[in-house]
Amino acid sequence: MVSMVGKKKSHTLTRLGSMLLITALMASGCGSSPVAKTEQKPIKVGIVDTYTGGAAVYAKDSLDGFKLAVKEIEAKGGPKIEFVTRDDEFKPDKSTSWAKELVMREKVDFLAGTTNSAGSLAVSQYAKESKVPFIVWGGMSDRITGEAGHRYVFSTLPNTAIIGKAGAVQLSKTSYQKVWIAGSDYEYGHSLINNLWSNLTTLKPDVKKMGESWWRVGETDFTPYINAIRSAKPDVLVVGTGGADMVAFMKAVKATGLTQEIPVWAHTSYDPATLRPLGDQAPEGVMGTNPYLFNYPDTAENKAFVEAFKKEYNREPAAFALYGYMGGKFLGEAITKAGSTDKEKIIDAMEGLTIDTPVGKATLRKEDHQVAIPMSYGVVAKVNGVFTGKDLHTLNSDEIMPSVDQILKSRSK
Amino acid sequence: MLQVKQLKKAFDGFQAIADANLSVPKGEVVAVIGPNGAGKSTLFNLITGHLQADSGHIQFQSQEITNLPPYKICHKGMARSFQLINIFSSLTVFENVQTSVLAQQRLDRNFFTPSRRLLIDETLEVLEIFGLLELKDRPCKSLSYGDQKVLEIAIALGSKPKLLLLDEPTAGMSSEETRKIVTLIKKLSQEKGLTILITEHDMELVFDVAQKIMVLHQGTTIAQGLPEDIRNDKSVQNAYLGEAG
Amino acid sequence: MDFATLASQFFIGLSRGMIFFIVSAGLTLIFGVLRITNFAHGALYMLGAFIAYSVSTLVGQGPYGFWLALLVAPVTVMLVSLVIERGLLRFIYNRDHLIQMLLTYSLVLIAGDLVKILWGTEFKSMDIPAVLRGSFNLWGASLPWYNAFLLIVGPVVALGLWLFLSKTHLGKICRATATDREMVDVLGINSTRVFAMVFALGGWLAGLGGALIAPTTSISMGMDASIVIYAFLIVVIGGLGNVWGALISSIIMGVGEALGILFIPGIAIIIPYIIAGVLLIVRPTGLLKSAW
Amino acid sequence: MSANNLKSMKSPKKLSTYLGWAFAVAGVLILLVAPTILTQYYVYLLATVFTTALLASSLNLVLGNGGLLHLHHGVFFGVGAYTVAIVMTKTSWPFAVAILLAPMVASLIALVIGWFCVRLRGLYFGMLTLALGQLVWAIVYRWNALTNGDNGIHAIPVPESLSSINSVYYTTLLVLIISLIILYMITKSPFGITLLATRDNPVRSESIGINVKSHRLIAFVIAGFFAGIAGVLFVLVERSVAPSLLFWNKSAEILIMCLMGGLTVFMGPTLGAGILVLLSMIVGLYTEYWLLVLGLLLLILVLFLPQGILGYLMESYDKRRSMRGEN
Repeated sequence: MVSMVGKKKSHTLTRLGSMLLITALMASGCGSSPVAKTEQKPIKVGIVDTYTGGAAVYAKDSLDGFKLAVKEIEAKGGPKIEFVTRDDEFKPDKSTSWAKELVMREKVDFLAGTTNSAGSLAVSQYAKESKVPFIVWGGMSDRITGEAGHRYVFSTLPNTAIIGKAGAVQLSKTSYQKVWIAGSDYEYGHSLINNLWSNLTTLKPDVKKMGESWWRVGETDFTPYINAIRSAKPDVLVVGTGGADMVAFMKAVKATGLTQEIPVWAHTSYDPATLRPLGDQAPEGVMGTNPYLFNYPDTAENKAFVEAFKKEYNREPAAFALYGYMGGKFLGEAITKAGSTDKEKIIDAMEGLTIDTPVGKATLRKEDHQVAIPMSYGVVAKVNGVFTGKDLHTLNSDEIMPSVDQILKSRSK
Repeated sequence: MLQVKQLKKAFDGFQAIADANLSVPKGEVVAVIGPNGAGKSTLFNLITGHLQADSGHIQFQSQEITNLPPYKICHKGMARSFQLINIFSSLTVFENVQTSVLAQQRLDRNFFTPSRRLLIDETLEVLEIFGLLELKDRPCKSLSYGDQKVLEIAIALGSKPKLLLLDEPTAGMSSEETRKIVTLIKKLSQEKGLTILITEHDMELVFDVAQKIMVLHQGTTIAQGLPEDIRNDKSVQNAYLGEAG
Repeated sequence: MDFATLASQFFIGLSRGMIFFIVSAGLTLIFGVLRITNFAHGALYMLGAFIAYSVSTLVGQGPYGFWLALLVAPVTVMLVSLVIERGLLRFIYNRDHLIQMLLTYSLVLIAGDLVKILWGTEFKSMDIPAVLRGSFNLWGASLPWYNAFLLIVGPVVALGLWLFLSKTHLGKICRATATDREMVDVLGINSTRVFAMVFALGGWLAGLGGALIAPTTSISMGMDASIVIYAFLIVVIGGLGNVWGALISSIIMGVGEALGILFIPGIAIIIPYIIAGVLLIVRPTGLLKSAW
Repeated sequence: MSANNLKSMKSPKKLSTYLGWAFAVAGVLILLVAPTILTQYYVYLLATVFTTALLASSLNLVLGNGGLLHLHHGVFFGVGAYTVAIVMTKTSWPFAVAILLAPMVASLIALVIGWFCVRLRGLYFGMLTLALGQLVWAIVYRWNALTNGDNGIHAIPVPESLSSINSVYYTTLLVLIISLIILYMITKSPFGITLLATRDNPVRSESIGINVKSHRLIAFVIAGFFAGIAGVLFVLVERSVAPSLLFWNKSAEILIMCLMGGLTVFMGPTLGAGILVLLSMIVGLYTEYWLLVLGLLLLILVLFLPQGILGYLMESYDKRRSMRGEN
């Protein structure tokens, strides 16, 4: 029990008063830093992202990708882009609080970030109010550019609607009918699976949902889930799980030998970020989709990007590095195209902008500000003693993007 | 005023109270005596509701109060002091007593009247009886042991009880302080007309103030009666001698 | 629902409970003897997993990596715990719960960022040793060898704890301290030494839990937060400070969750809270007699 | 002694009481004109400070005054915020209903959780608040249809008159001041004194006729009510909610604020909230290791200044006063 000495007399009032006074003085002291510079100012980007905790790996990748883009743009004599970063600790209230600091105090021209979808949505709302454009390269929720989209938000990564549709396209080419769906019990998992399922039922009306399992984020032991699913004997298991849970899930798939009985589909199953930690414990045959691999597509542009990234950071770029990189590239191109540092003009230039990226042409769709890039699909396999993706095919962006009509319909709701 | 009948209480198989019987007539000072470990404190805790009895009955002013929670028993007009000092350590002397008066007047759920304006006279009155007026604004922790013991009883009196239970009121006190307590007990009994139930080690004090004595031995009432009867009771002598031997 | 599935699910739940037990036994032991709510217990568990990773990587994830890690990681965590106890905790033993709790919480905050500084942001993973890979057939269902291994380790740890608590001098003091603090002071036992040893033992158990979980999952920052809530629930349900209560409630939690996953897989996420809520409403002070 | 003599024993109003009012009025006046001097961001930041200060002060009613180890106060804050969010986005009810409903729903949840918890003592109380609070979090996190799950609810509409930063500032300031006055009155009321008594000595409190459990429950519900109001203010300031508001590390943050300012001083939690909010912002400008800094700070606080900043100042003030022979 908390026990403490508490003797309060009339002096408390004195203290109460003086406290208010001190608070007020402190506050007014804080505000006295004038911010006024009138040179030819570069564009300033305020990045709010999760640099603490389990999701920090993505923020680091996207930041490095963005930095590389900024460097390349400047080297080519393009516009100068400055940036500052803030850590939101995966807390959405911190995301908005930093976004406000960046806009009001730091006076940034653009916002960018954050891995937390709720944070992205919260910042997006503030971006709309303050008319400061926000480039999302971390949040994967389809609401960001979907029903909650507006003029001031852009997304340079494929969202759950796109991933879900890509998965549905891949699965529609198989003969599986009885489907068990499972995933992390949070927005990303649900949104990905819902999108996949609604697209799959359209593409292949004879599929049947047998059941669903949802696990908490940070689950360490997947065997009870897998055992339960196995006993239901579905034709295929479709999984929407992300981050650290993906690695743990794949380990459990291997340990239980699940793929020998039931085929498994999971987004990013053959991504190096998933396979590298697994070492030689990767389950072969797990199907999946992937927006980016450092060795696929095998094009000169991608090789150049990987080369440059490796030179700078001494590691291969992962998908989020590409998202950050594209964010920087889109911004640079748009400033050049607009020929101005006026935010509204840059937004106009960004709408419908197409640039060359390591994965080919990428377009920020005019109507919803969502990037359209191709995606690959394939299975996990051992090639030359190393686990990687096999039987890779490319799905063009127009195959996997939700239609503009759909987006506009969801926005009008 | 208070009737205890065939009360029983065991702790983990140990029969602390085996068969306690007691009757306290209105207006009298009654003492419960007995060797160490006889169950005096347990009996008090059962009467005031701090412990739940296994069986038996406790009646107060002809009402059944067995196993009622302590606060309900208090509101029926019974208050107690504790053997060990049991006061509100962060409050002042005044507030200690005032809290008790507030609860008695059922004002403890009053949210918006500053308590410094409430029941001042009633509280000061109690403090005056106990000679604590001069100390009223002191934090109670700064009081001497003897004064804290006095405050202990003052808090109980703040509840305006009809029956006051005093658990070893002079434990650990000097002879001078003890005399002060004796005077106090007599004053409360004679001037205020309080009924008092007391446990005490100091036999001199017991025979000085008590009009009736109950003897508890191994959780059982072995005698109950006038002081002189008790003094001559064989079984009582055995109980005390047995302890000594 | 066939029998094989039910049985294998039961055993999987049991093995899940074993990890819970190993982690929460340390927590409840510290509760009982030191009277401290150790929020940092999860951080020690995370540290165990990261050290296990480093050790096994150092020897090249080879066949001995896991076993070496299983030996080294808990001991290292134990030493860290000892430093924490001697350096910090012993100064706050007579403070109130809130202060003690917030001290251990400050360690949680510090540990989170330290792990990031020491190990970086990427997910780590270590291999299951070759002999424990794959799974075996259990009445038609399959059970991974690693889960079976946990089913052996758990009882071994429980047996070890039982021997320690009932047969050794220190263990008896632990039990005495847990039930009656004053008695130990009366007996004149050097309680600060006992405290240090118990905290170290608790740390060892947390480290062991971390090292055991490491091969089955991805080792990442934030793995402390998910276990610490479980461990707290288990310790409270079992009765604060009661190691055997922790064993029972670990099993209830593990098996209950596994069966919940089998029968109501859609809302698995709230099963532990339902179990905890029901048990705490039925028995608010825990299943077994708590230390105080 | 006559009644008149007794009356003369009452303490007269001291000069410092009036001085205190003077200070308070001056402080409020400065805060009233602050938005005209400060840049927009600091106006926003102060509004956040006010919100957090109310939250911390409400916790301190049970923590400091009630002595209850309430480990999950953030739940009531979150429930209050979510109530406004849900009413404003899922129903067509007016804003007034939302702000009235929020503290009521928060105190209702407090009543339910408290009803189970007040039966327990000490750490058990704390552990049960934690467990039941996490249950509420899990429900909010999982109930997608109502709460949008972990995505949270954003762009919550509020009346036009409350949309500018300055009006949010004045609203939060006003609500904070009124709430603090009410809370202060409660701590000085018989209820408050009795609450201190139950903290100091629950057994004795029972025996002088106080129903300790229900007294604590009432304090718990009041604290929940004001946390709910803080939740309303949060929505005004941020206009978005997410389940992280109800996660236990948020509650730990509030506990740290109370401890930092001082649990025994009425304005302690307010000071703690101010310091922590401003500090996290300042430190965050320079490093991504704010949690490490916070951890070290907490460590120092716990080891060397457990009575909190204001608690320490008061202690040394009292010491100096008694050395000067006053009192």
